[in-house]
Amino acid sequence: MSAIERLTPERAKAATGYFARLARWNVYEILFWLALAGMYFVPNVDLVLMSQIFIWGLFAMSLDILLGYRGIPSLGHAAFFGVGAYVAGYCGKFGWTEPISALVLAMAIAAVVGWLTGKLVQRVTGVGLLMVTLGLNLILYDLVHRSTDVTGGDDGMQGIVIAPVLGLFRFDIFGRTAFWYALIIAFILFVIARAVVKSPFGLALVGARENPRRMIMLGAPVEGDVSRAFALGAALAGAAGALLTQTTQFVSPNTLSFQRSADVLVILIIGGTGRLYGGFIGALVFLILRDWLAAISPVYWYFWIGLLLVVVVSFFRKGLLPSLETLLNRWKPSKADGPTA
Amino acid sequence: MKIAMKIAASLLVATSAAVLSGFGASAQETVKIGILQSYSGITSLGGQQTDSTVKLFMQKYGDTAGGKKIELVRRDTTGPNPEVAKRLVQEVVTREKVQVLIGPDYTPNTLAAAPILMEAKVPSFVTGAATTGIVGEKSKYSTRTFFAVPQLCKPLAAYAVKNGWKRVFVAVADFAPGHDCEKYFIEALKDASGTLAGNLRIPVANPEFSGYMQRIRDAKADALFIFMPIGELSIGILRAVNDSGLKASGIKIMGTGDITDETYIDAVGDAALGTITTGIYSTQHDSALNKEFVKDYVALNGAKPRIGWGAIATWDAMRMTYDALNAQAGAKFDPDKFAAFIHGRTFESPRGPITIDKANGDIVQNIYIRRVDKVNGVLQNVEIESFKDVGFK
Amino acid sequence: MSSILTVLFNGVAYGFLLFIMSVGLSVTLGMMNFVNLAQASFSMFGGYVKVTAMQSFGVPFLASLPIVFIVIGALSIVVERLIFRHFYNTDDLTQVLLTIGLVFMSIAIATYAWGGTYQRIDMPSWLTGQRDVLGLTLETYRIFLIAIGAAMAIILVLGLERTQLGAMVRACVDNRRVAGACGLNTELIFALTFAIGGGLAGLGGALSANLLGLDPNFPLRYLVYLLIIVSVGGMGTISGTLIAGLALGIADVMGKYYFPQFGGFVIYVLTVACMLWRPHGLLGRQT
Amino acid sequence: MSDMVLETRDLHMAFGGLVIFNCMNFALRRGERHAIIGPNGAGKTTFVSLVTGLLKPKSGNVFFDGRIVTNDTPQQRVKAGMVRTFQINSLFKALNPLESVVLALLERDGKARLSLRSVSAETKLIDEAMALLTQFDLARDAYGLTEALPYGKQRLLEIVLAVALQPKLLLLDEPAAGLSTQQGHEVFSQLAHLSKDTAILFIEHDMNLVFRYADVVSVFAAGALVMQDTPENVRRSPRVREVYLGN
Repeated sequence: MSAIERLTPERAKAATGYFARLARWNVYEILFWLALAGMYFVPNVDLVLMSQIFIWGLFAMSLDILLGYRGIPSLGHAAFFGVGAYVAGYCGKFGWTEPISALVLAMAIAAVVGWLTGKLVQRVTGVGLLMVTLGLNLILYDLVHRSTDVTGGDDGMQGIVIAPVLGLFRFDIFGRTAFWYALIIAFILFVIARAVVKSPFGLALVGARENPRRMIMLGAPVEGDVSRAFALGAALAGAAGALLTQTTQFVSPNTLSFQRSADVLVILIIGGTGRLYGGFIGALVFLILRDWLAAISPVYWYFWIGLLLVVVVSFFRKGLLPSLETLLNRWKPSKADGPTA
Repeated sequence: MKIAMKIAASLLVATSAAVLSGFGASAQETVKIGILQSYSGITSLGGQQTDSTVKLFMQKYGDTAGGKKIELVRRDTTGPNPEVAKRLVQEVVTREKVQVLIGPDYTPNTLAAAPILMEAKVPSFVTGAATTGIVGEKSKYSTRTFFAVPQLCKPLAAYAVKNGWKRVFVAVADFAPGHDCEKYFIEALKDASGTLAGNLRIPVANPEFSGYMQRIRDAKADALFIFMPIGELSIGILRAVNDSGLKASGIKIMGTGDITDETYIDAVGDAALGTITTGIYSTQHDSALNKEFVKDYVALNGAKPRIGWGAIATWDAMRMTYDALNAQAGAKFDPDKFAAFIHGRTFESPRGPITIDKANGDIVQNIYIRRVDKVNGVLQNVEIESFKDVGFK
Repeated sequence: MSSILTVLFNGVAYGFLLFIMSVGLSVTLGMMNFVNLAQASFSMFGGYVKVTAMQSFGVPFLASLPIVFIVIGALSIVVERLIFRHFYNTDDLTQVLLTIGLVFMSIAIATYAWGGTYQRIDMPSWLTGQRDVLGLTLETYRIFLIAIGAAMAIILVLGLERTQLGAMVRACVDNRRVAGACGLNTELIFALTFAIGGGLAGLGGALSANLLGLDPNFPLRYLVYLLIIVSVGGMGTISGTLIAGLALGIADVMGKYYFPQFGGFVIYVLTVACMLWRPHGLLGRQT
Repeated sequence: MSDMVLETRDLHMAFGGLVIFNCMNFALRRGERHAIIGPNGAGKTTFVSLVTGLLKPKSGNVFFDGRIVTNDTPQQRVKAGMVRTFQINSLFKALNPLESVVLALLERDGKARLSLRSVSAETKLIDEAMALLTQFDLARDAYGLTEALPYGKQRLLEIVLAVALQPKLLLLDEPAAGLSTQQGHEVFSQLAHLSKDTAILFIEHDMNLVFRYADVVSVFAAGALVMQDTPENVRRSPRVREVYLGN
């Protein structure tokens, strides 16, 4: 056996450097966001579609916190989206028309709902978890859908007024304000989510995803962390919901539907989990293709979307983004191995 | 040679005249009509019917109106999905520069799109949404060619009481239109001095009716009034009413025409026989205009899928679009004049006479009481009585 | 009193219907540990095969059922050989995504082949109407459902849970290599299990289409119910699926009769409560 | 304060009808290196799970550091200073050894809570993690994939994760399982360097390791404590031989 080595200062510095490098922005990330912003200047681009892509991307990213980082597959994530959407709707209906503060309120309430959900399900795993989240989603949908007097029910909520952003930019029919508002909010929340997953909490989430039993034996509050992850994921999903309400000035039970829960899962898995960007990539691919397919083949676009899913899982098992990374790494094999946390 | 010269010269004159008067390079201006219906999945029949009707109309009346060439822009709302519908409306209005819109379908889609159409001044036709008050002051460019919920729900109360079915049980789908209909029907029932034997709200995702059937049976009513959305819920409840023996027990089954819609009444089968419904249109309607419409429609699109209300709503929307464009022939398209021309109009439609309310753009029309009968071996809604010029409130 | 008994009877019949619809999924998900949401599509195709056999070829109702089982079973084998077998070792979410993709494709295929509207379904006259049994007036078709559901339950519990075949399937799923080394033909056993699961799903569609309506959207509309029944019952147990189907069926019908104001809530609330209480289902192994 | 760090009194445990322990009384001194041996099925792992709280006893009590912890959650026991490793490696596949150890330290200090600060801000803990890895000869592997580590190194990492928590009592379930004799000795010699504040309770089959590194040996058989004595006495005991070889 070798003699016991001493910790050298270089080694300690390298270790800190390693974590610092993980947290640092790389050039691809910056390019990605610049490209999204640059979409505005592409001639004849569908700005409204782009704003909805940002919203779906943010929504899928919020699920990534739970699924990608903590390994909790939620089949009812639209519940949080819907809570945010309805809170923003009520704000706009009852005179709180300023969008940014309403968005923050929507996030806060969605976070509370998420935290409570986390409390409820923190001991449940696997199929039980899927079915509980699905069931809660269906119950909430049913409640909103039936309570016509309170929510407007199936017809949607009428009379939502959203004031211009910062008092300057009203939501125009060309979707210009919607584009920038959705992009900037999504970006700010992405930066926050990114910081969280690179923080000690993010490391703890991945640890619990990889090996919950070991985390317990490290004394980690894994159950509390489930609630916190749910609160965070729900807050971000709520923000996405509020963005949708504010950019469309409308909210209907559709925001809470199981279909939406399934779609967001599909989007995230297409893009790739555990990277935060997967949701945005998935939303870009899924929504643009769906819009395009629905335009060229209105009756049978389901077939092509289905085929897309089959192709993605057949040839890009872990989603598009990880496959892309593998490809990039093949070009430059010198890249230091780093985990995804 | 001379003729060719003449043609060339006149073309030149016409072109320069057009350029000078600011019409653009083309002699013939185009009008873009957006068609926003659902083409996918369960709701695809709506889009299919709209397309068939538009095709028929343009085959019959040509692709120009008021000297303007009609160009269609189609989009799929994918069903009641306001997020998509509103985006598509924005898209066709801002990028495709659509000037007239047929759709979007469904109440939430219509409500979500209304502010855009108002701001962009795009006249639109509501061909598939029935909630009250969705046309009117908030969307003065909108015109409804479909129906409003009270139109169908109220007359049946008076009809039932008149026929001696005084105790009525009310079963509606548990969602906003159902709640509306329940309210209107019960009000009308009280006005007609009938009594409510009980009421039920049935969830919209519901494969099992037997518990409800037993409850209705226990109430010992004279008649059962049903309001269900188009689709499996209507099929399910009519079959349940039949299979459970409720119908055989002598209770009268009635409802709004959605439950016996021609597009799927064959799937209900003989269980539908004898059902009394209110409707705005039946292919059995006895008029020359209707007979011609049905004959032409079947000749062009085939007998299946059968003609439903969406077809007639689209047909009348096309009719008014052409009339309004003809009225402003030779002038630049003016949405205000377009809407003003339509609002307040009365004309004969294949369904019977209709009037578009001047102030609201909503529809006033005859409501027919129909009974499901077999006509030449096919289940049909046969009109047995009519209420004239029923309002939309 | 008679109305309570009638309601109870209807609940039991509905429970058997839920069982018949979901047992196919129970076989593939429970025994093969493969999340095959496309079972709902197999159900739909089962319905269409029945309708086509009866209307276009004049096959009687009872005779159409074995045809459905065979045709859909064969279809399952084809799909299993072509697609599913490449996904045995992937995680649940990948299987979900794959099979939901197949569901979407099946919807478009059904629309293309049979049109977008609801199918006309004619039942033979001996299965319609009501019959008087012990002083109660009961729906004939529901009596039939209970009989056929009970027969299926007995055959499956005895045939799959308590026999060599069931043990072999479980052995193959638990450890393919060891099972192979013991002389079991894992490929064949997997394909057969899929055929049985698919055939059962097809039967479920054929038997329920007249009550539930049959159109291309069938799989998406009833998928949630299938998932609920199978997970509440517990993975890998056919008797669990039966118990869950009966419990939820009775609760649903009773709930609608006694507390109609709660609407469709009952089934969802029960599901959530049950999964919180026993996350692996009523009869599932709680680990 | 008692000088026993761990005691169990009248511990009773059964799975279904199968009784695992009836009346298990056990004690362990501070700083002691204590081995549990016994044939398969003697209840050794079950005992560790009962002590650490992964299982709940039917009756009886567990005392840790002079306090009843029978109803404490595993996390509370860890926080109180009772840490275990698993018989089968139980590591974080997607994290490299450095991240794993940093995570353990963050959890020890309760610093893994919601925040926006990058892990790299915790320089002290990172240094400590690196020091631990260095001490256990894992520094060279700090950035590699945990999965790709040779088995012996994974075993060491398993122990580092436990040691990182600075436990008062370290429970090791067959730390040398799957290791060569030489690797086993390496693991135990590392453990021997640990401070005397840490008591070690280990289950081990390799008698060479047991007799070389343990201060006290307990012999379990069929759910009962057959003998508890010094390694020499245990080695000589005919009863122990009987336990292993049967009658």
